[in-house]
Amino acid sequence: MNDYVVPLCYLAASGLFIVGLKGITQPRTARRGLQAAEAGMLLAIVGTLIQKQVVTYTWLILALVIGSAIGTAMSLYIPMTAMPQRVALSHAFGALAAGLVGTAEYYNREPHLSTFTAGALVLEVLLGFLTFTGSLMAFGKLQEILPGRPQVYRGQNAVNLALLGVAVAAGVLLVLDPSRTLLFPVLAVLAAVFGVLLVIPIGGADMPTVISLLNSYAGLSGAAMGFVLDNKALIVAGALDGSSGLLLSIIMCRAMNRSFTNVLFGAFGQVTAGGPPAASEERPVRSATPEEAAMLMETARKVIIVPGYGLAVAQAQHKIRELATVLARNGAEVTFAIHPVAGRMPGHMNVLLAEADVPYDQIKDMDEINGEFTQADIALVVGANDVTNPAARTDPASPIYGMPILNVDSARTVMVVKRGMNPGFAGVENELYFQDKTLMLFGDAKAVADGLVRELEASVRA
Amino acid sequence: MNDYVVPLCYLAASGLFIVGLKGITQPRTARRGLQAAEAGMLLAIVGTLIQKQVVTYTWLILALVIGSAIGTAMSLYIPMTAMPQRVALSHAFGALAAGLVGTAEYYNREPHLSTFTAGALVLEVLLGFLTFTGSLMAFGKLQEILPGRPQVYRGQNAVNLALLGVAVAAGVLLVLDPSRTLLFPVLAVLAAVFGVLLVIPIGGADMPTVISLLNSYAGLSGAAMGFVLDNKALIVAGALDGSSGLLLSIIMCRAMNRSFTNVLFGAFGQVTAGGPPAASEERPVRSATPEEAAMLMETARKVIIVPGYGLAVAQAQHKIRELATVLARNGAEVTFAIHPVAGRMPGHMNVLLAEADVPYDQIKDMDEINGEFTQADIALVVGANDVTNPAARTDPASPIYGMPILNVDSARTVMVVKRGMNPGFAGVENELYFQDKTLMLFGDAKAVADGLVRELEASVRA
Amino acid sequence: MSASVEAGLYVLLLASFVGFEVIRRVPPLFHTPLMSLTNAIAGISLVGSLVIAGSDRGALSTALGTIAVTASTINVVGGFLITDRMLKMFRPRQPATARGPAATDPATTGTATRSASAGSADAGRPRSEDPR
Amino acid sequence: MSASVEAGLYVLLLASFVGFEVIRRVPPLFHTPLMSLTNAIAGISLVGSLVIAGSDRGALSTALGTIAVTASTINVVGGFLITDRMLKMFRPRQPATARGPAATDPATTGTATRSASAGSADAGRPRSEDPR
Ligand SMILES: NC(=O)c1ccc[n+]([C@@H]2O[C@H](COP(=O)([O-])OP(=O)(O)OC[C@H]3O[C@@H](n4cnc5c(N)ncnc54)[C@H](OP(=O)(O)O)[C@@H]3O)[C@@H](O)[C@H]2O)c1
Ligand SMILES: NC(=O)c1ccc[n+]([C@@H]2O[C@H](COP(=O)([O-])OP(=O)(O)OC[C@H]3O[C@@H](n4cnc5c(N)ncnc54)[C@H](OP(=O)(O)O)[C@@H]3O)[C@@H](O)[C@H]2O)c1
Repeated sequence: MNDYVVPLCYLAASGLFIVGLKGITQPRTARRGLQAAEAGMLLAIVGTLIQKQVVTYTWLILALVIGSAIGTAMSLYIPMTAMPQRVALSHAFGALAAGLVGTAEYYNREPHLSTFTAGALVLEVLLGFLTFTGSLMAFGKLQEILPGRPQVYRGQNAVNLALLGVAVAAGVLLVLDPSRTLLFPVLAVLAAVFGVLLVIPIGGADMPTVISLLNSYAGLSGAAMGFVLDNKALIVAGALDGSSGLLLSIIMCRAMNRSFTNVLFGAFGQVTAGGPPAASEERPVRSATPEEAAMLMETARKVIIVPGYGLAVAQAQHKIRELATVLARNGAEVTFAIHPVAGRMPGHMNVLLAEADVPYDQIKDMDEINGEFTQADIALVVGANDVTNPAARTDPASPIYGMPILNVDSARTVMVVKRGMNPGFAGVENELYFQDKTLMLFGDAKAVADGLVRELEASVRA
Repeated sequence: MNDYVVPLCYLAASGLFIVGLKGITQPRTARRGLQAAEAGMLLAIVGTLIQKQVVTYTWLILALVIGSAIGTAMSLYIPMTAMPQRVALSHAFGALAAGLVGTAEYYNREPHLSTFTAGALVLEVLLGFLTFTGSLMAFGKLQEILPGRPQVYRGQNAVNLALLGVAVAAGVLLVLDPSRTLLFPVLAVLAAVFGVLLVIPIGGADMPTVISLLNSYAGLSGAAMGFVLDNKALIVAGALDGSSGLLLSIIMCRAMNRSFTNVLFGAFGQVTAGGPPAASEERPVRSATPEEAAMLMETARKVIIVPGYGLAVAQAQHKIRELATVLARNGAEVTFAIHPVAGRMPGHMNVLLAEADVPYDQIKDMDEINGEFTQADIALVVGANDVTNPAARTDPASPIYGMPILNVDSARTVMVVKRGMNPGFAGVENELYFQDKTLMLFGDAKAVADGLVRELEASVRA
Repeated sequence: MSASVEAGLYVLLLASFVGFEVIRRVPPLFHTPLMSLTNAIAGISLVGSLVIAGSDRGALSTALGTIAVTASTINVVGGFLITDRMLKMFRPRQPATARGPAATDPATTGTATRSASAGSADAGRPRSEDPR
Repeated sequence: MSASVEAGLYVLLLASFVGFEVIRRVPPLFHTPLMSLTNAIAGISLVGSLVIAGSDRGALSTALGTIAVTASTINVVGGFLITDRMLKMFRPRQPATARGPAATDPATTGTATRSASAGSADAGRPRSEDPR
């Protein structure tokens, strides 16, 4: 009977995973989709546990319990601002599992591997260990355990490529004759080392693109595992995971106006060539206190809030939501404008604002809102920088030239909340700050927002 | 080597078919998509011909040549107005091929059939022959070889269901023991008879929905053939064909506000219960000559043309395009408004207008244009009826109540071109014709359009 | 369940998902060409027919196979050709084509195109100016 | 080419098409939950790990398998839980929630919601009327 039940479990799981992804294309169906995917996973696990091959359960149960505990703890206590790190870490876990399964399979089946299976196995192990260490490095940089700045040295590209070359050569030799057992550890270790070296030269802020790319590698590795184990559900899940990672990195590249090749191969070089932190001569800017800003805000009818990475750093989402509520109570129409690469992860700002209870129909994407800035009395930029830089439109010499930006400079008044005059991720100065219509509100985003809320409430009460 | 080449040909063909369908989602890529699908087909055929199993080529070549000749002739000389018939006929051919292949396979492999394969084979043959005769009947009705009116008699449903029951029972017995060779012809013949009986009670005008449904059956039959022959490319193509048919019938149902179940199972009954041709007392309508109508048109700034089935009957698309050109030259903005079920096939009007060189960005779908009728000076309804009937909005007793319609009655003036006061496909009277703002231009659509063009050109010259 | 049946079910499931996702994005504009294109694609049953007709398994197989090959070929060739014929007809707005009655008069043609797309902008243009 | 490899390639091809078609329709709003959901789904590698850890093929397999099961389980459980946590946070516009500072005052809450959604319609409402 298992002959039918097990394959049908896997088939149903594959279908449910797709249904799950389809669900998440719409707010209305998102949670139902999640439940479908969960049901699929349950089916797949039950289907596996009733297989005849599975004989000892001790270690299994232990591992399942420990894994569930860690997974639960991680997902319940992690702050939303740390999502990029969490994603990096989970890719590391997934890739580790793929690499280890590949290793075990190799030693179990080594003399009887067909050429194709050996090829899939080598790919699985190569991508698995590479993604494992690469994602760990990305995690370290994002969590600031490791230095976030790119670590660059002369000849780095040559060294990395040579290493990858050796790893691939070992892989090819293994495929040609899988019994060369000595080569297997070489392959695994080189892949792991290459993963580290691949990420070393990349700045912390460029991590999201790299993470997405590693995501698609992890997916590919999972699909390869599916070929090795002849399990179609693994291939389906791997393909879904892989295409998601690939698509998101394409979306990020487009929104940063960088070519896809630049990310695929440019990651070998110094991607964050953003230049030295722009040793600019002191130029005057208009700055204002929260009190002055609040006075202007009192009379505003239309306010567009533009959140950026600084909002996440300051964990200011709740305060900003409060500010929006006060402004709305004051008679203003408040909208949030989100640039596709605001923050450090696709959808980063959306999750933060959702966490702070901002309804999602008050949040608009760049394309939707860009026409509305001309009617806005105030564009309030909170910890965003590059995504508002007019140089992207006007200055062909700027590293971000051509990147689509939010037209905050069309608003009547622009207010910018940031701590100082430091540049954003791209390391370029922002002309916006020197315009006449711009007011700088210096300070930590949370503190400034708090001040604004206080002032507004006080004046209303008065 | 063929071990690799043949499967890879099929695999590539499957991918190219999907690329082809993706192409046709956008005007810009449609023809490239078609070429991809053609390349896929070529690969698949070449892959098949180099297989070791294929030993005698005489009959093959003969059949290929004859088939190509007929196919070429049919597609080059068929008028665009006859597309519904053509589609019906091609489903018949496809289903016939599936049925015949199934038959041949059965007699070749009969003692060694596994249960599952036998099941797939029975499904293939059942659906194949059913779709073959059903589609031929649909063709006959559309081509008016057969009477278009529904042929209904008492107990029809019971007879049809009994017949289907016997066919299914024969199929089940065959699956349980494939060696019951006597049952096979019974199955095939009953399926063919059922296909005829299925379509007999359905009116000619309801054919499009039935054709789409038969399309999805043909797809399913092809997919079953894929299981029988263990050819994955056939499964892919069958699934694509099947989902296309299913989706189009769903779209048609929605646009007619009929439930999907009504089509799936209602086809057994008298679907066109549209009632007797509404023996209406003579009510006054305002009618006008082309001369009078042309005078009104001269001063119009915005004209929306609503084509319907009558345009196809009259083959008036070229004349109407000429009329649009003259109106545009006269200073009017001319748009075509297309209801999703205008005509007798999804996209029917679009093809006719495209044939007459109307650019597709001058053609708008119902949802796009419905808001614009209020600004229109003239809504010119050419051979359309049900899709403009306000009863769909206002009269819960009407058989078309709830069907979304084009808001022609919001235009300043409505002109309706039709031959008399006959109702449209749904058989209901149209209140639109009795409104004060409506002018009837009685006559064949082509003749009336010609008259309008002449009058307009004459007055311009004068 | 035999491995090939299992694989077939995966292919069926996934291809149906692909079909639905892709085809729901086909605009009504192309619904008729879509029908003829899927029809041509379904003509891939030709490959099944070819094997039956060509593998010399007796008169019945050859006869049935030959008819099936003919029928499928009609669909493949006819389906692709007519789709092509239809797609060629779809054109975006552009300077009026040579078939228009006034095509020989470039001024008229230009005006017609402009007024059609510019809408009411120049709709009030006095008719006396008409180049005819 | 072995039948299982061939079938695997079909599954890979079709699943990739499905993935691209579906995921490109995910709105930016849900890009972060999408990442954690695909991550959880990819945790299906758990089934591979389970077989290795549980089929008693020697200490190495069991050890590697156990680590792999732990890692995959973290992804599956953690991925689904955090996706759920995130999706729960996304809400459409509605009467301000209980967490708002002014939630105890129904009049104020109503006003805030209305003015936020009605836009400039009542933006000119004199402030003296404010229920506070
Ligand atoms: N979202 C993605 O998927 C993604 C992916 C890859 C790359 N990126 C890149 O990341 C950048 C995102 O642009 P962005 O505008 O969101 O951010 P940004 O350009 O990096 O600027 C962030 C700004 O926030 C300010 N800030 C930092 N901490 C703050 C605090 N506690 N309080 C107030 N302000 C604070 C910083 O200025 P001070 O230090 O002066 O305060 C900085 O100028 C883009 O360049 C994009 O290309 C994003
Ligand atoms: N498109 C699809 O996919 C599809 C599918 C299934 C069903 N249908 C049904 O088909 C109907 C389509 O609506 P429709 O408005 O396009 O057509 P309709 O309601 O069938 O009306 C067509 C009208 O054209 C007139 N006509 C016929 N020949 C003419 C000629 N030579 N010159 C001028 N007028 C002529 C007829 O009136 P006279 O006889 O008085 O001239 C008739 O009133 C809907 O009810 C729809 O539900 C469509």
